[in-house]
Amino acid sequence: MNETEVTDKVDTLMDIKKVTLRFGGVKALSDVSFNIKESEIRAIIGPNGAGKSSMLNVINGFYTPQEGEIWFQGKRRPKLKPHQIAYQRIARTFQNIALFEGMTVLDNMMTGRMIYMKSGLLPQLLWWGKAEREETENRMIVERIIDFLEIQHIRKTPVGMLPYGLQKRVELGRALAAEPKLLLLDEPMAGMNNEEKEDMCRFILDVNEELGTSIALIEHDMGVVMDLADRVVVIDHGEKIADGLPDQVRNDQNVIDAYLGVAH
Amino acid sequence: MTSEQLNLTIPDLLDRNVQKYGQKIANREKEFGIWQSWTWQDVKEGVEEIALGYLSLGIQEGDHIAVLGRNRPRLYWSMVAAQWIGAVPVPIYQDAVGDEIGYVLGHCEAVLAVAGDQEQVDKILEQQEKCKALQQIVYLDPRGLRKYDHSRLHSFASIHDNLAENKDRFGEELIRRRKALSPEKICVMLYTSGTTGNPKGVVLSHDNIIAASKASSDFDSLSQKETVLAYLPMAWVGDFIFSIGQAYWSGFCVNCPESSQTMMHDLREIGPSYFFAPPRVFESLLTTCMIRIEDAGRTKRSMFQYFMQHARKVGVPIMTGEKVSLMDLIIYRAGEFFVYGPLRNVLGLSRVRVGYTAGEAIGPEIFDFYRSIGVNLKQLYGQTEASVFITIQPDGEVEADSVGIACPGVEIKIDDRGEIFYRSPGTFIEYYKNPESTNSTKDKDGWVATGDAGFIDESNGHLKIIDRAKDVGKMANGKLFAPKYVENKLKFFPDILETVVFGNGRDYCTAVINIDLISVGNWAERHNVVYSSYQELAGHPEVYDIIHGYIQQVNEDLAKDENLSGCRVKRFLILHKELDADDGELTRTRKVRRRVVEDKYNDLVTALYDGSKEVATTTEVTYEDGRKGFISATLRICEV
Amino acid sequence: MQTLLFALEVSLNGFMTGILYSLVALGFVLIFKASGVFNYAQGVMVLFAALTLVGLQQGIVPFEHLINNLFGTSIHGFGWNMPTLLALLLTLLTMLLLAWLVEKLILKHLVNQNPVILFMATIGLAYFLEGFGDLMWGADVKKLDIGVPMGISDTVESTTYDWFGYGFFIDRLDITASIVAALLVIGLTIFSQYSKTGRALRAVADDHQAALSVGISLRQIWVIVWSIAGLVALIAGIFWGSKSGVQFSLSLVALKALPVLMLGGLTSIPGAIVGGLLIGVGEKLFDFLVGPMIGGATENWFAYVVALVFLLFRPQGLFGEKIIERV
Amino acid sequence: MFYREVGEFKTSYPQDSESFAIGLDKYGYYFILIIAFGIIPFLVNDYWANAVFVPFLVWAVASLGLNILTGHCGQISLGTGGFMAVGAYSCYKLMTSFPDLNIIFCIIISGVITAAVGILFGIPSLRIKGFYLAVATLASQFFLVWLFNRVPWFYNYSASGQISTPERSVFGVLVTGPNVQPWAQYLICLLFAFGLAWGARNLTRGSLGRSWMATRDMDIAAEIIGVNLLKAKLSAFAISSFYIGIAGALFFSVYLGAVEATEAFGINQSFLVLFMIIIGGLGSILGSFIGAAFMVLFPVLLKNILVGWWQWDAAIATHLEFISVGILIIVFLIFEPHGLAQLWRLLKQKLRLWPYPH
Repeated sequence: MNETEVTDKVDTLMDIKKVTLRFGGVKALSDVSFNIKESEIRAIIGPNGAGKSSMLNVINGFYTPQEGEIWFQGKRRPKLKPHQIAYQRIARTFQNIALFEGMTVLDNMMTGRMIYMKSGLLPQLLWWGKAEREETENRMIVERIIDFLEIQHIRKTPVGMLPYGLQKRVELGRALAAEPKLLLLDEPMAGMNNEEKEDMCRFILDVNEELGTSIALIEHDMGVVMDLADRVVVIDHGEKIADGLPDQVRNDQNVIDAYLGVAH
Repeated sequence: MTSEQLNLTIPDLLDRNVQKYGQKIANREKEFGIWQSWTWQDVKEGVEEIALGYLSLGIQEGDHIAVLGRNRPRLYWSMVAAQWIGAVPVPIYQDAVGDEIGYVLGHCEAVLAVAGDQEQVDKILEQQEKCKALQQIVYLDPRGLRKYDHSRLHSFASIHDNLAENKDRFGEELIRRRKALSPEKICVMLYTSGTTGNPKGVVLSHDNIIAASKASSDFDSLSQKETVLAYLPMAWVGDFIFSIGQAYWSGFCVNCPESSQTMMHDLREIGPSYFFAPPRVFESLLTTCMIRIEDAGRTKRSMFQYFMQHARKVGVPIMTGEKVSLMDLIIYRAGEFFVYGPLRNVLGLSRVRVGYTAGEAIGPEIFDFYRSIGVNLKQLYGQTEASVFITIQPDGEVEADSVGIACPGVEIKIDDRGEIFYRSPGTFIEYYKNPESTNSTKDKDGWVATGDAGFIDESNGHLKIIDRAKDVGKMANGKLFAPKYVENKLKFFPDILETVVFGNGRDYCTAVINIDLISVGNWAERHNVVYSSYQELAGHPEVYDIIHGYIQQVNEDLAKDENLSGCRVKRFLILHKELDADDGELTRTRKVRRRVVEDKYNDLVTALYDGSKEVATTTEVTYEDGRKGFISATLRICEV
Repeated sequence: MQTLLFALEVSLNGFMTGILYSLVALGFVLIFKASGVFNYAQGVMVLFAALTLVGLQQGIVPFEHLINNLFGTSIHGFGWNMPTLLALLLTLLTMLLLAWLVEKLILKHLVNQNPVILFMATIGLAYFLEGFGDLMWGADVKKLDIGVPMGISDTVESTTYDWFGYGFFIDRLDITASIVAALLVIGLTIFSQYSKTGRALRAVADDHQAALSVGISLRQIWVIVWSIAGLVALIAGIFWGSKSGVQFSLSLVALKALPVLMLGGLTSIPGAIVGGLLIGVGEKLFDFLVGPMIGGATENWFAYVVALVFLLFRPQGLFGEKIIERV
Repeated sequence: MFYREVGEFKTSYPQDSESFAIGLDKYGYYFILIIAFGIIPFLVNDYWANAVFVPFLVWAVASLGLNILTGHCGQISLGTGGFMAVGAYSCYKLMTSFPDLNIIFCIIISGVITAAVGILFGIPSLRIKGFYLAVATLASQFFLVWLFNRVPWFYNYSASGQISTPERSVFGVLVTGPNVQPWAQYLICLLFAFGLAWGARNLTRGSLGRSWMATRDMDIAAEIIGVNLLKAKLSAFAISSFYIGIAGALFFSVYLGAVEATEAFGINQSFLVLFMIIIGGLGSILGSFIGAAFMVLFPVLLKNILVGWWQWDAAIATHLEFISVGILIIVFLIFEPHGLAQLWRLLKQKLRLWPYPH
């Protein structure tokens, strides 16, 4: 961390300042700014291709914006590799599930603990001392998450064999395993039936309440967004067009136009 | 040796076990993927911790403490803890609906409720106005309870945290209470889901429980080495006897499954050596087994059939130690390797040394199936009022249609009306706050009326049960009418889940049938019969034909026995909905509430007798979430 | 001055080998573009084609060793030589048949499998073909001569001598080879750019779904590209065969097309051509200039190492398009 | 059918993550160990040692190595032969330059050296993927072999260009050189194979192994979770090369005794090992052994039948071997990409559920 200047807002977990992202000529995001408060649920909505996913990719460092700053926990974040950002305890799920097909549910979630695994090569080779201890300690934490998400019965099943809904749940579990400060959910309920959606909502709320995790989620189902989100930011054509409480946003003229596709 | 000389209480046994088996495992629970274990030492500490917690909540001697939740070690401990401080534990069926719980809490004036999780807590809170006495709730699983008002809610965690403080504040009190404890004091109060009216609270003393436990443990020489799986409702006397009475007497280990869904899997992992299950469990186990075998390849299936046939022939004799031809023995051993052994393995019964079934009659072929593959399954006859044990089958004297000989220490007599009476050290003290029914069931000499009709088989002195005494009626033609007897015979067919037979004071018998959705549904699949709902399947003509066939078979059986020949079923219909405890049609132990059914469906009953070919009806149903709705249907009535 | 000319001569030779590389590389590219299969067997196909040609031409009885061993007979050839043209024709047919079989027996069962799996499958195919070719025609080194002019071209030598006072040694074979190859390269390029099928191929390459939607059968395409690859292999086989005899090492030489691809970019036809020439000239020059200092025979690895180092800086190759990763 | 799992329950996580969680499997494993260590050494003769057991063990080590890289970390390599050569030649140089150094250490250090080389050639894997990488690894294959072939220092300027092992012994027992006892050869290879397999199992079930598999299954997600792809891939290359290097060292010093780079470590060896793990099972320790056993036994069998009994030319046997191997590979890739190990797993599943079908 080269800069250690502190932002004005204390309860702000992440502050995105005037972020612009280009792919060659194309502008995916043009100076978008908003913030995420400690232990709030922040929804990012907008029409397809508005740049929502790009926003998440910027937040967890998969894309590096050409302009703009990202402040995390009161510190300006330098350019980091995604795996370094993971160590800042920002975890995410993906729009189209990105689980490790070849591994069991348990191993997937244990992989989510990667940032806490520190044992060296030799102990691992001999499966002795720190390696085994570490394995057990992390297993305990993972098992609690398994219990929390009610997926005990599939613990040792290869994820490839699971139905879509459960896979989504496992992916959430993998993200939770990192005990994130900030959890990014990219359309956590896409393609789920209502029952599954209700479950997922419950889990998201529980995570937010029980663990006080801040959550930024992209979701198309307006109903869900209105129920879950504390605050909503609306992105369209890579620009922020509204930001505020769900009700305000819902009645915002720009937003309505954007969704109805009125020309700008 | 009788219980008076034993002169022990459950807490005494706990102390004794800590002395005898301190470091041996007393409880296990599958949690977080592994079997968490507690030694007797740990259990004692856990119990004391909870007891202190109770004291800190101001629980007085004689107070009632309700316990609701699935089988979990801490909930068992919380019952023993209650006894420890002279309070009375009152386990309640976890799947009971609101008002049932409300009634019990109100009736026993529980001051404290111990709840397993949020679901149970909610149910209790809903019923608050019905149970004014209730002051506190202690819960085990904090999930989702974070935002509740904690002025009257306490978590086990908080009790644990205050342990040190509670110790120095209530340490002496704890010891005083423990001293004040004595064998004739109340050990537990269990509400019997009476087949009629409100449940009655059966009060059992430490003497009762321990005497019964000792007698039965000796009978099967249960040792500290046994393992059992505690999966039956904690509110049921059986579970209390097995998981506390016998477990504490013999000092064996009680294991709790991870959840109800994983029960079968956990059963396999633990592999109990001493196993109890009501007939319906063995039934569904067998059904699922047969269904899974159905999708096996032909060769494997035929091999299975062959060996099972052989088992039916010689399995039971071999089990009871009779001589069979060498060839048969060899084939059986082969079967043991190819089928029986693996089958016991997949069923999780490989290690069962003693297995019991009770509560209602079990189908002979089901019973024999398990015995023939080498599971030592036996029957016993008992009830809450007797701390379970009345009669029991000794090894080697096992039959499907009897319930064995009188348990050690139990006397039995049968009156002229055929009703069975017993007297034993396990006999209950009283029905709580209900002297008149206490007196009506238990006379001054301590003889208790079972309400069951039966007779003793002179040949071997085994007791045979016909039916509930009050249900044994007379037909118009004066012949004996034993509906339960007929119903059981019908229910032995896997396709029939439940059935109610009518005919008291009538000219002939009729039956209302409930098909088994799993079994019949599977049949439908294999004969590609399409159906969208239970109702549609139940109404299907082919299904009617199948049931028709079963009833004919039963009628033939009945015809053989002179004084039961009147009970042959002449007309029947298949009900459009499953009888359901939530609609009050079944008890929580899934016994039919005959009267309720008769009133609720009297339109059907009349139709059954007025000779009409079909009948239209609408019924109220209750869904899981408690909402009510109506379903209506036109039911065909079938002549036999 | 002398060395410079010498170097020039060397690079000229290299240039010609390079054209052959491009030729084989082209086979790869076509298959890869159209079916996403990275055909490791291309090299062995060259060998196989050459073997078959020789075998037919010299009238070897297919599987004669096997037959002899099976029935104790002692057959050694039909005793006549097949006219070269006929032999060529039959070989071509064989290659087409091979293409068809490959589609039928392998590709069909591996549709939308992980490309790496397909790659490994082609390695299996390579093994099979190698064994099969040897079993069919015998493993001994064969001399291939179908009347392509050979030997040092005097005209070139004399003319160059007149110009620079130094005569270039250039094999006539090489000259013919490069001319034919060049023609073929041009032909294929035109074919894939302008003919309907060619456009279809590219359509498939760009987007399978789209291709299917415009009513192009993927399987036809595959058969076609594999046939073309077969043709290319045959031509390459002819020239290399005549140059250095028909033997296993042929397949290794042909393998050089792999680094060529890496260099040019898997999906680019011009890439294949340029890459081929670069490698051809490069390895000859390198061996000429640096070789002696480090023990020579650097052709074995030069191409690969160049490709490897190059990829470090430009993973998509010279002409390959940049890969943008998404989540 | 044979499984009786009732009453086998786990009360701790170490128990739960045991390699052989099921009782029967554990006993089977012990049984095999007893046979391998306690019985075979006394029976093995020169033919069996040199035709079957020693090559099997050496190749098993090699495929363990490649399986870590390809099966677990998902990076194909066609440079196995080259890396084996590195192992062999380092071992040779060590043995000749430090005559007093115990052969065991020579072999292990050869592994370490190979690991270093592996890292060097692994660097491209950070930029390039899939078969781009496969071809890149061909570079190592050709370059390394050429190196050992052309730079006399490596073969101590011997006229033949061959290297041949001097006699070395462990605890006074001769393990290399022409006069070595078959059982000694066998035992030393067995020790290495067993130790390395055990190590491989530990690595692949730990966090490092998971980082490899994550890289294999979905590298992007892996990186976002916090897997350092650079570390994951290079460590895979290093460890894989370590194994392969040791295999090379054993191959040269214990098995063959004298080798010449081009034919002993040619590209065909690279493919041989690749085939072993495809047929045996990608990402499976057991698979590495099964595959090695198969690819070693199959030719031996073929030769014995065709040449031994039917008196055919050896050449034809070789051709048939090529053909059938090629076919096998394709068949396996089409029908069971996870190889024999997977078939074994399925069979086991059936036996466990017996008499139920599934």
